[in-house]
Amino acid sequence: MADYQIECYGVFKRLTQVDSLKITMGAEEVQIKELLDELQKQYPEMTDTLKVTACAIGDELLSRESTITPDKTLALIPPVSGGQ
Amino acid sequence: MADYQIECYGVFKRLTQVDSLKITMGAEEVQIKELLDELQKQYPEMTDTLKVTACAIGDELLSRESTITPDKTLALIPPVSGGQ
Amino acid sequence: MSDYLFDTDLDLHALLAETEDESCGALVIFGGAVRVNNEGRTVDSIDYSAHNALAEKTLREVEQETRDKFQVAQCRLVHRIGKLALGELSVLVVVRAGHRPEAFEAARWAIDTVKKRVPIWKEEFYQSGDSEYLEGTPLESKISDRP
Amino acid sequence: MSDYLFDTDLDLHALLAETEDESCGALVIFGGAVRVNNEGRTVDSIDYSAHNALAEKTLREVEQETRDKFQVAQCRLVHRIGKLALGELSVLVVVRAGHRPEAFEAARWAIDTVKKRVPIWKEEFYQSGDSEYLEGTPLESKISDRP
Repeated sequence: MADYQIECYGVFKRLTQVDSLKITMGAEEVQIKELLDELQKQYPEMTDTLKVTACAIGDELLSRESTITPDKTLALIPPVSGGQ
Repeated sequence: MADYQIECYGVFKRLTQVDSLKITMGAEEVQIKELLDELQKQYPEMTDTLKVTACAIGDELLSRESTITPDKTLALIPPVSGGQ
Repeated sequence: MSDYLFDTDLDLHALLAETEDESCGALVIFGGAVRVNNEGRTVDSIDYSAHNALAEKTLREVEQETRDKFQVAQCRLVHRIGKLALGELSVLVVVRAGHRPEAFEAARWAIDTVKKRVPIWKEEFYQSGDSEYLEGTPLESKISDRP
Repeated sequence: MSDYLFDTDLDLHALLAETEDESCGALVIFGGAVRVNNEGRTVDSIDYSAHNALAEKTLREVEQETRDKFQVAQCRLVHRIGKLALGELSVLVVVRAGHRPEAFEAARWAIDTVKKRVPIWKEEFYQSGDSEYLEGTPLESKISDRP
């Protein structure tokens, strides 16, 4: 069992009421998509937005096929609305 | 005989070496085009630019068919190049 | 906070000084400001938040892409973070180029691209007391493989 | 000198204060600056001169036409007169509108129109010591009846 750290941005803060979440998975390395599937089960209110969400570790955007280990933090990047 | 005042702008200052000119005409009211024809005779170096010059009295642009009297000053407006 | 994100008033003067360039005859600036009306609601303020590291990196990338794509000499982009009152500037684009056509095109492309690619979010606060996160643009890269 | 022509540095801050408008989400500014190279020659300075009365009237008209044509809330135009050094601003266009498409279009149209219609002339001074009045645009109205 391993704990994965997830950071919430934008509307995810409102949906979850927190800035970050912990998700426990059965492996020491998982695909991002597996983590998102688990997240969606635990937080069904995130479902719609997760469909249009990008994922980042540090300042790198990553494919959902990429893998992540528990020492990294996954940032959830919902649709952006900066600018004017 | 009547004296008409003419103001030079832009390249006309360089062509004539003065800011204003006096042209003597035979009538107390003339068409602007008549004045320009006389000007062109006296200052042949203005010929090319006069072809693309607009005329103003005060802040009003005027047609060359308009008339002018000696109490007004005619401004010669060569092609403009303001802005950047 | 950085050269790209600021939690205080955006400093147009500093950007103009930074981008001074005698080869440039054209300067185009775009500023985005908090508007009192949005989609029929009366806005009181907007709270901008960002993924700082990715936002800074992306702003730097968009600056470079703008210079390359439009062959303009100077492009700077800065964004405000935090709660902004009506009329305050949330974003500034400064472009300097030889001539005005490319300066206008570059500035327009830069702000359009900032809105599509930089991870910044706005929560609009209304006079009625409630607030809402505005709908945005999904980041295009990397989400084609959505579940 | 007036609200339109200035023989001192153009004051962008004053224009921004003058045009503050909470209904506007978009600000677009265009500035024209003295460029070191023009048509292969090295420029030292530019001397701008105007027919003051007609230039002021025309700048006021172009402001109003810009607001009407693009339905933008604010448009201000100012022009510098006199001898300008490299990098100095000769003209400023400030437009504020609800959204950015019309703000960009309006600012672009305004500067293009200023260059075509406002009686201002530039004499370019070169490093080589000589100077030249630049070719310009004939004022369209009233000259169709040329001799």
